[in-house]
Amino acid sequence: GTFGDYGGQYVPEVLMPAVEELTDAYERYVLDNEAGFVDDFRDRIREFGGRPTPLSYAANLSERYGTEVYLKREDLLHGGAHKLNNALGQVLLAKYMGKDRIVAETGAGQHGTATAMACAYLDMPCEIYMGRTDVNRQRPNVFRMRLHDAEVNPVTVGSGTLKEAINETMRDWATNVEDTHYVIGSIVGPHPFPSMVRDFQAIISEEMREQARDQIGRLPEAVVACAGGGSNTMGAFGAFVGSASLPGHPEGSHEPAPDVDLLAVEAGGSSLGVDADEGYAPNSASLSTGTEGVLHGARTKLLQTDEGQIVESHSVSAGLDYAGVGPELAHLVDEGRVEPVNVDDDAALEAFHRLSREEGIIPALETSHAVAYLEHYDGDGPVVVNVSGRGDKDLDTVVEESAAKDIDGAPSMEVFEE
Amino acid sequence: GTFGDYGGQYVPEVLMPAVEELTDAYERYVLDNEAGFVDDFRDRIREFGGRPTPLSYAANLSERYGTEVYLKREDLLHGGAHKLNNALGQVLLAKYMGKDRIVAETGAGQHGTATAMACAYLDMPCEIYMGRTDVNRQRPNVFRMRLHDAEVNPVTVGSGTLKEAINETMRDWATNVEDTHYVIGSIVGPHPFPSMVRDFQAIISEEMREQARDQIGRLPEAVVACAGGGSNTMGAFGAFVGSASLPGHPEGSHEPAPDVDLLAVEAGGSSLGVDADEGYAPNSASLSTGTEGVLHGARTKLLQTDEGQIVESHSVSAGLDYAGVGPELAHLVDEGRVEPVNVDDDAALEAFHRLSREEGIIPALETSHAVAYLEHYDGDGPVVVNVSGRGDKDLDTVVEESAAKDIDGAPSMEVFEE
Amino acid sequence: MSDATTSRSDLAAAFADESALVSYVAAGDPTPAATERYVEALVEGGTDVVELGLPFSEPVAEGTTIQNAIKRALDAGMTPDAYLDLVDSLDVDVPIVCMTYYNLIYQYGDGEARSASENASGEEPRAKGPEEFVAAAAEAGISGFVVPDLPVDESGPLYDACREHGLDLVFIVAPTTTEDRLERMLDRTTGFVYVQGRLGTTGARDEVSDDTPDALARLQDADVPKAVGFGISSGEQAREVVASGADGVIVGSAYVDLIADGVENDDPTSEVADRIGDLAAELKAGAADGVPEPEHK
Amino acid sequence: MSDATTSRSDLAAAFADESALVSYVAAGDPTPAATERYVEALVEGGTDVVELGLPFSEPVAEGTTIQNAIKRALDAGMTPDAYLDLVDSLDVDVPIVCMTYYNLIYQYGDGEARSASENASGEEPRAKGPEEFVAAAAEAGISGFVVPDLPVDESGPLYDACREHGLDLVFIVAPTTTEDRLERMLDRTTGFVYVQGRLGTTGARDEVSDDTPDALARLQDADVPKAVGFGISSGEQAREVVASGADGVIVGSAYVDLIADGVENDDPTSEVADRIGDLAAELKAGAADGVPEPEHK
Repeated sequence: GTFGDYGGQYVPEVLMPAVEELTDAYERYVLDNEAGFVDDFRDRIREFGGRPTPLSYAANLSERYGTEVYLKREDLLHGGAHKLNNALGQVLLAKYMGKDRIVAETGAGQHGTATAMACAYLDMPCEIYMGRTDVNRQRPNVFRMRLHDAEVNPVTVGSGTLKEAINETMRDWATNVEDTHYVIGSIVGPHPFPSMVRDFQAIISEEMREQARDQIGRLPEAVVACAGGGSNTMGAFGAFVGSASLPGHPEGSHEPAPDVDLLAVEAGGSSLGVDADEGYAPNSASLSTGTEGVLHGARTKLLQTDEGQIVESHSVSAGLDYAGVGPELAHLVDEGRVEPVNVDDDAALEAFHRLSREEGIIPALETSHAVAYLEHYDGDGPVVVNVSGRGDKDLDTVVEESAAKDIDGAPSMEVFEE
Repeated sequence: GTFGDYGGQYVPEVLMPAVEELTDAYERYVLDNEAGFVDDFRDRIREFGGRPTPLSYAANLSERYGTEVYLKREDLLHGGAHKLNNALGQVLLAKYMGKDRIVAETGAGQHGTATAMACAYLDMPCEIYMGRTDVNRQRPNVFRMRLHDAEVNPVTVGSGTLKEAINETMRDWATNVEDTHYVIGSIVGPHPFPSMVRDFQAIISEEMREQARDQIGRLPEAVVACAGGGSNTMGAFGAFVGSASLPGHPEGSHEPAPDVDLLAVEAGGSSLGVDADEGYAPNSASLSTGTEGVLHGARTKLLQTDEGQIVESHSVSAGLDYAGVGPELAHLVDEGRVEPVNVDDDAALEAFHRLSREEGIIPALETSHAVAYLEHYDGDGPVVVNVSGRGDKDLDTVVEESAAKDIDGAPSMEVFEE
Repeated sequence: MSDATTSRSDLAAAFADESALVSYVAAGDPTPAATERYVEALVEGGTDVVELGLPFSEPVAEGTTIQNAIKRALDAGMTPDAYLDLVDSLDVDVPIVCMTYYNLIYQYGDGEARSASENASGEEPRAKGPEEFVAAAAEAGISGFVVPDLPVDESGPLYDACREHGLDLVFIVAPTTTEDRLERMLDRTTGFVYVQGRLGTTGARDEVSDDTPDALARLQDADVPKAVGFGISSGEQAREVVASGADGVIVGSAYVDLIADGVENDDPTSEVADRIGDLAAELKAGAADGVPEPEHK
Repeated sequence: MSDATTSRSDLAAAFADESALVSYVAAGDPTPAATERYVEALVEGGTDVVELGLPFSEPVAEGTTIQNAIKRALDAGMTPDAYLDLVDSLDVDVPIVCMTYYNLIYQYGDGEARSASENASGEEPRAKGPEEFVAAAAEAGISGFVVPDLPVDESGPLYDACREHGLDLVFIVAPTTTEDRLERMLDRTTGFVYVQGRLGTTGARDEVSDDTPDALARLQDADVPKAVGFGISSGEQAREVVASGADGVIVGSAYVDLIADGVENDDPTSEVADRIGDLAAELKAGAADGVPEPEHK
């Protein structure tokens, strides 16, 4: 349940029996494939989700950087991001556990949408908590959740964003813990969530290894992934680290591969550091700049004040905008296995345009951080970037921000001016 | 170049040499796989596009209809619809032909986006013609095209929609015919477009056959696809009809399969028929109700007045909203091989909600027509529905129309009302 | 032109002076009565052949100017029958060529589409095809056809119908036309051959395309008159084209610009007609100036 | 409470009359001065143990009422140091329990976070952990801790620190708590055991949960006092809970509702304090009424 000093189970007692029940179910169904759970999961994520996602050679970026660049295409997973790997796994597990209701939090709405999707598919009632501010600014994702018949509960406390939504979902879970499963959206929360979410997501790196062998003939020199909470990060790193374990993987595809560099790209926002007086960090770089603490069930690296109050984080990318990070990633950074780096909002916006223009793939703003890091990558390659999601959800933000900030490489939108 | 009495090459003389050059290139590169073109195409549509797309078992719909329902998931193709199969094929062919500029028309923006995507990927300059009305109401797709660095040229003539955009693209092609390839977006236009687009799209039915064999153990009893111009339709039917031919397909996967029922679902709009006085048809059901004529390069079935003026068609789904249809489909309907049916706007909206709610898949409004037909399907199954695209682009339309028309099964959106 | 005895010899004959002016307007732009007046003005100005557009909803070969003309005509109610009535009522002594798109010609023969409601008895509809329209056009006094979306390879039925009724079928030779396509077209074109002076669509331009002399050169052995169109709008351009070896010039958008201005400014038809007549006269004079001296022949 | 000699015997002793009232308010809601006044009123009303909340930005175990109280306190600038100052300045004769979340306790010992700027010399930061805060709390006069996000299995360091400084560590027994978890908790809980009367979060309710008697029944052999919380807001409910076998009741949201009303209506602190004192008196009386007659013991 711990990763070095990180991890653990810091939740109210009322939830502990559920956490223990879940730990037991995780060990039996996921780790031991009891009742063929993992086979079922693998079948469904393939047939419903569209796995495997391709590893695309990026010819134009490769030319630009003088090194082979490959893109792992989680943007092509059903729902448009890697989120479904985890949501489908957990909702299916809840079904195996005999739970009959799902709750989940969501920030920008990607995890909520994936969960709602999985629940519609598996015929499970579903309620999503989402900050009032986020509900109002992420209308398309709210539409999608409602279309999948999920209840969407706006959270009006505080700033009405992700942190408050998580708190509120934990409160619902505490109230309905006996029949309800809480589908956490990242590799955060109390054990077994960080391990379990990693295992469901690590199907990404499992495929990456197989595809690299087939298409490149070797393992990549480096894997680059953006890191907010860290689910796509550990999805992209898990099979290389060797910590992930989902039965039924191809032989050797989860062996530790210490020669593969693993780069976690955080949101540098507008600048690094924490403004304790304002309770605000103009970034979401908890791996690079955070300090150890306890939040949302786990000990990990956090953006917090000296006293331990959690601050509001910031990123142009809503999906990276979180003050914590998965405990396993915090540990891997301390161990030196994962290198934390960060790029700022502007660099992410430029990378959004670069990938759209040069490779015909519009990345999520989260992903754009990983793409942006290629400008600084100085290894020999081949390098694989995890394209954690597609950018359709971010179009309005990018168009507005690019105009406001006069971002390099942003196309003119004057076609709309009559 | 013809399908029974349909098809042909009715284009201005200035284009005919280009059409002949294209015919030659089609025969050499596509039909004969010269220079390994088809291998290249198959590799790229797999690695960049994400093929094969899955065939998903729809457990909840199957229960509803008492028959096995499967969904062919073109919504998971890069770009969110089947459009890329064709766009990538044609842009790649243009590269093999030594062309150095691409033009294309677009209505709702799906084909334009797919073409812009393929051009960014293959590093080809690209200009898209789009009606001024469509530019204004399909902003996200215009954003996407611009992000892929395509020029978007608003067409201000007439009603400013698809028909005018096609006319204007033909004019551009006529002006720049020597170095430019026109990527037509459906199985329409002069030969070789209807055959070529079908061949690129028929990879859908080729996969469908293989997947049906693996997952169901037999060919489906019926395949259902929506029909506007008809590219996803012939994509879904091509390998069953046996007319499609793309080298490198698995053995037997393109043999005629006369026992498989092929149902083309048209947009019944608000009602059938043509209002000649107003030059308007409140539907896009040219296969079911149109009359033979010549439009955009081919003889086919059209929505037209007695005199032969083409009327404005209508559908709640922008992608089906076209007064013509591919000549091969017209022929297959006359031959009795394809059964044309139609469902109206309301039924399509209901089906949009049904699939979103019961299977966790938000379909395009085009696709929703095919899904709606399941309510009338009376065969024994298994039946495969071609999910031609995802519905993210349609969210605003659906939410507005569902509220305005009090559509059955539409979720309340009162979460937004504070 | 109430006399329906024109034949292809009329069209070829119109090029006798080697500086023929072929003038286009869209029928019914902005009204049939105006068109009648404009055609008269064109002929008074020296037009040798009137190319009268039958408006089609999808004019893919036209530039913006003529697209707008067609829209005005359709909005005002122009139909194939009204077109034929208009032709029938014209009182000019030059041949009239019908310029339109194939679907209108093709549909005219369609018993099904023309009378779907009357046809509920289930009797077999008449086959569609060009025959009926060609017959009606000949009857109304049309001398020939230009159909920009009907390349030579698809022209069999229309060609046959034109021969049967003694009408000319004029093909457009484009800058891109290959030698073997040119041969096939010259086998079928009668009356004159329409030499497309530049790539693209119709529309007035300031200069003659550099490609025009070459386009004419490869037609020098053809035994039909050669008229150059696409982009000609002034007497000087007309002169230049004829000097390059053309037997005539085809002008459309330049007239239509005058009509559009008239509509915009609400000018009286007679004033617009005068301007049109003046332009025709300028063009005809220019074309005549371009005719090479006899010793050059 | 300037005297720092309280020990766990103080807390257990507060339950001597078998109808103890444990009253919660959030420190600094809406100001430290008001809190001081409210605590006095609570004690005057009959409160046996004050549970004083140290506000944390992510109060996952609280319902809306206390969340809002915490927000008011944080917005007004409450910090762990200010909290300890406030405790130190309280002049009441009942034990004070600190109710907070683990991160605040954990960070207090963090030389790195507390003095990152002073630490530029590169010296090793002190390890984080609960020791420093527990020491400071004991010094200020705290008798024990309730930490809702610290389940027994993670409580080792805090338990050790509490033992070292003679403070009680109170665990919350939930309706869902399993037998073996209960055993582990009873091994460590001192002072009293906090019996969570219902699922969910804190917040005033109209009725006592039906599960309360069962929850108490399974604790009957435990040798610490049992106080029931979550949802109690009236004297009648207090009576009922004590009649079910509890040694005391824990009330929080009902007071906080009065404070929130006062803030909303801009009422003077003294008036709000009077209402709080009245409610405490009602609750204490109810609890006393619930004590079973001796023969029932």
